[in-house]
Amino acid sequence: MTALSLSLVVPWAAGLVLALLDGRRRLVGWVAVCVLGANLGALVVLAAAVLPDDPVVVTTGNWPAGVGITLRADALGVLFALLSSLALLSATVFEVLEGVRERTFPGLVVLLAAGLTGVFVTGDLFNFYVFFELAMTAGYVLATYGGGRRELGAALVFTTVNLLGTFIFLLSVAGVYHVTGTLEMSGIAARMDEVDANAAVLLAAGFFVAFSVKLGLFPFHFWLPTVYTGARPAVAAILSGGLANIGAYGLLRFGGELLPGELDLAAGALIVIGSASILYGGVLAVSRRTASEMLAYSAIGQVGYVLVAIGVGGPVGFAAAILYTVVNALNKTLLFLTAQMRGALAGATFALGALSVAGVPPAAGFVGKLELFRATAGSPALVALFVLGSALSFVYAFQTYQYDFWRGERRGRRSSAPSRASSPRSRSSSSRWACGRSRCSR
Amino acid sequence: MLALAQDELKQILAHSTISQYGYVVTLYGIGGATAAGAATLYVLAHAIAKSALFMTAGAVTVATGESKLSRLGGLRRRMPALAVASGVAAATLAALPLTLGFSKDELFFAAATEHGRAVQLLAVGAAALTVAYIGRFWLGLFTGPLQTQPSAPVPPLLLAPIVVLGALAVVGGIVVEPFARLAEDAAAATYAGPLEVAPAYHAELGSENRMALAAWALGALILVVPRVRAPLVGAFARAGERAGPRRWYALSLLWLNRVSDWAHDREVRDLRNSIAAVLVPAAVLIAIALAVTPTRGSYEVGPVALGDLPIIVLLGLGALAAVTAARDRGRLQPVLALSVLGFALAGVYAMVGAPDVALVAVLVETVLAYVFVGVFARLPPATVRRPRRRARNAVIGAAAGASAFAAIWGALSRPTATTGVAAEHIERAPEAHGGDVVTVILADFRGLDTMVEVTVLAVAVVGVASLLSRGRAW
Amino acid sequence: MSLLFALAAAVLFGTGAYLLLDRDLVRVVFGVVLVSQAAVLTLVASGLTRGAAPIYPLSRGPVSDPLSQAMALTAIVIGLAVTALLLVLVLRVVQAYRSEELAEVAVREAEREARLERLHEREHAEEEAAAR
Amino acid sequence: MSVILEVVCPRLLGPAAMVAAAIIVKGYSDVGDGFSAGVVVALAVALRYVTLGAERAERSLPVLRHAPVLAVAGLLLVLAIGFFPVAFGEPPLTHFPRAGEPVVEIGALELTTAVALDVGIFLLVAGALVETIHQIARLVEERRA
Repeated sequence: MTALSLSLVVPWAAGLVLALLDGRRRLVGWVAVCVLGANLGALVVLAAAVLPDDPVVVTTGNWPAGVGITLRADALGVLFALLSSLALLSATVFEVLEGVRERTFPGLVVLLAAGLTGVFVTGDLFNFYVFFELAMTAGYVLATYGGGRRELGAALVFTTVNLLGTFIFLLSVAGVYHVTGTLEMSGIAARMDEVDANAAVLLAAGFFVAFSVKLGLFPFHFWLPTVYTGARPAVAAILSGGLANIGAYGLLRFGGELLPGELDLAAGALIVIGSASILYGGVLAVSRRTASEMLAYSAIGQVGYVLVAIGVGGPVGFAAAILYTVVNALNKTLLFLTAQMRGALAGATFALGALSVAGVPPAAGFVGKLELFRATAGSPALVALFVLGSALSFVYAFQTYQYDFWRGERRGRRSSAPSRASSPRSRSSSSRWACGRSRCSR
Repeated sequence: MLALAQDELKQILAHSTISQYGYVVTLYGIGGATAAGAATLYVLAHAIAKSALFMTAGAVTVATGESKLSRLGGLRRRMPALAVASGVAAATLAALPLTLGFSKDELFFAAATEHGRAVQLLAVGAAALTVAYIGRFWLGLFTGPLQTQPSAPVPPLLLAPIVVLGALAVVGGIVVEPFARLAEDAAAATYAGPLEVAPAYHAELGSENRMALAAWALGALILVVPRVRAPLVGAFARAGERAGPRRWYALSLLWLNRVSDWAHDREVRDLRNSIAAVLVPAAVLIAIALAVTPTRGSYEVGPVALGDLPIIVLLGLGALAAVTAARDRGRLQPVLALSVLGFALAGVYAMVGAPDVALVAVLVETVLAYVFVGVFARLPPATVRRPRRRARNAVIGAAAGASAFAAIWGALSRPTATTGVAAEHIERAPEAHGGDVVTVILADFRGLDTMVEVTVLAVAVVGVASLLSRGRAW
Repeated sequence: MSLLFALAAAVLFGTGAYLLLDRDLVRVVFGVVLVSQAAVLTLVASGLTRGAAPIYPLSRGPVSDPLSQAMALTAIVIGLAVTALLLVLVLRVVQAYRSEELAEVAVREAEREARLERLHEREHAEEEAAAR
Repeated sequence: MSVILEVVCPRLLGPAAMVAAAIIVKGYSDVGDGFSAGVVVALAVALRYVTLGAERAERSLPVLRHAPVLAVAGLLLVLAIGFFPVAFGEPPLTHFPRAGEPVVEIGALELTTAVALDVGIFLLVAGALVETIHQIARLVEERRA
């Protein structure tokens, strides 16, 4: 219980104080990093308690469950919380190293961490909504980070589309409260069986739309490339590696736990939408020449796999979906951060992330793909789809890698051709950070 | 198979990848438990080996500046570690014994044997070719006379993963355990009951050694005896010139890029279409949901009493104000209409026994009007141009409204759950020393919600300050 | 009654959606206000037990659902927060692009992207030439 | 009209503060809570801004300059009240005195930690909204300048 409370209250309080300070100062940035580290630490302690035993359940104010708000940290939630915290931490370290440009950045990231942690450890529907809004609002402000035209335009699209999504979510929350009379998730799950099919399916559709918008699944994805390419790399990493997890988590939590019957009913539709996402994202990513744009489309394709796995369902399908989400979030964080850098280390890291996206071992992405293959082994069509998707991701990942990094190497070689003794790599690696800072030749 | 004729390092590997994925598809095509297991293992082994080889190609290119096989060679002495590591990887791909690759081919052959002689022959042929092109890749790189002097040592950062991968291939083990454990636990949380997510693969040796031997022998033959290789490759290359897979491959890549570009050009990127792309599919989903579920008896008008007339009037006024706000193209008039809407709704809330909500609605409406008017001072006046695509927007808006109507009415038609927690809230309010149950809920029962809610307000204000004065609060 | 509340909420949502699709960015903000009002109305309607205000001492007879009111209050506040934020964001976008017309913002973005694309194509061609 | 505004509006702050205090005190047994109290105060401040202009309003009432700090202090108070029970092994948001225990009463006000929570919310809302009003007012004045 203490770890659970600490993981919430530490970033929450610290974020507010940080928001008052000038975040451009290095010290403030590092304090934010420490707070995020503390958050991660508390979550690790929590995970250590949750994973072997039962979930940690606390109801606020000593009231009976349902009257008070139930906070429930189970394996699924803690896993997602850890993952998001890690993504935020790495993005912040990256940005602090590069030099923070706006006063409010560190405070907002830390508050975003508080909101995300809350989303993943709450066991109450409306509490989920408010934490969700906290994380999203911090995200809206962060999307403007940098303050240039591109960032503002991207932030506008991000904010408006996602606001629409959250209001649709709120409408569904109201409906669920009306038909079940409770807000506590386990209570809802128990009472949902008695609700007749029509209302339940309509509410489920509302939740699905809301989370699909967050995830950027195929028909709902149009905001995503604009935003991910328009935002600064650290922010893109935060949005895709941290905030987007809400979508996958929501589909798993709401589909798997609250509305399992509706999920079964919609399995076919989920698989179709997921497949469309895989193909669409993969095909569009192929001809993109800038790394961030490729990554944006790749993100659309990658969440398609998650959706297909959820649609396949069953323990194996769910495990595959979870695993794939974890791997995908890590990949995206890594790639968005390294895509703007140059040099051997950045290149190698990017290659590693790209391998992971393509599902090549020992990169983690392979494990995710393997699970997917296991989950869908029964259906040749899906396996063929996955093979095709993998091939596409292989093509686009390496095309971008070649364009961005090998070209960089060659360019470095040409410019230092007269003195062959001085290795081009040492040159580029020494200018690695300097180059990353100036947004590299874009 | 085209890999044999290629000179560019990465092209060799790329072609080989295609053929290897071909194996996997073949395996799934063969079907059955053996084949499925084999396919999994194949993906695994191939991926380890192939990434090691790709990195080898990268490392060699980085070190020498050359990427053509014919201009490379004899690097064995210069890069011993690389040679050994990538040799192991190549051996894996070629399915030599003592590597992970051996068992993968073993299974492949086993699966093929189940399906008769023709498949068997095909399998042997394919495996032989693999041996040949991988052998050519490795031998060409590391043996023979030194062709191009490496200008720099292989960077350890590039070398390390290759060595690790090579070691991995030899051990034949994989590092999925922690991940699998994590996934197991997490999946068990959403799913009642334990499950097993251990990646299992079968490494037992079958009686297919003869096929393997044949494949190696054939492969080595192709590799070592140029006279065998030359006509084979030559024929293939000639075929390739005309209609062969080489051109087909390049064409397909080109075509893929074209399709991709085409789709990208047609993709909508602006805000309006992004929103339409949420609303329209949502409406379609709702419509599908309505179509597939029985609706008989699930919609109710609900009781209406004469005393409800003021509520009905206010709701009507609100709807009218909303329509006015949508129709008027000025700046201040819509804000006025929105205020009317806000006050009308506040009246409704007051009448249905929600005075707290009514009070806050009025207050918030006033603050919002202040913000709107303040921001309008800096906005250019509205253009009165007639908008294009007004009809389209109206249709989408109507569809969104209709689907919202169906969903909301559907939910509201259910009788209120009589055993809801609200009853317990009312009952327990005195225990929390409070009289106004709504306030008690906000400050006590569900105080956490309120805490988050005011934090959202704080974050939004931080955002306003950040946007208007670069984060300076005062 | 449930029909009427649903109808009113749907009208708000529909007009909100219509405004969200407008080219004028300020009207998009109006749309968000309307959609959020629709959500609040639905929240209140979801607890529509049609009784007295839930304030002690309780009158006899039915009492309104306090929980849905609490949720509606929270939703109103959050609606205010995000609307103010969005409005200021729109102001900054209008100032940055010197246009409140969405279409123009989109056109400028497209132009910028096309420029970037051409630049990359050219760079790539140069690379190819240099490699040969 | 404008004379009335100039004379009346600045003097509204006192009554508004009174109303806000009343709302908080009565909040637990009647309509209203910390949030509405905060908005009432902020609206009175807004009136001052409108009539006096940002410059004069802030000079005449220096406490306004500390609105952001006030807001954060309020939220920290809220967090402290919400989470301090954890230190004693109780779940978060446990309020004292607990159900059934006697309460110190000052008139209509019952002293519980929940009231302190409400005060924190009041501070935050008032501070945050005043900050918004300040930003908007500055925006308008820049245009006039």
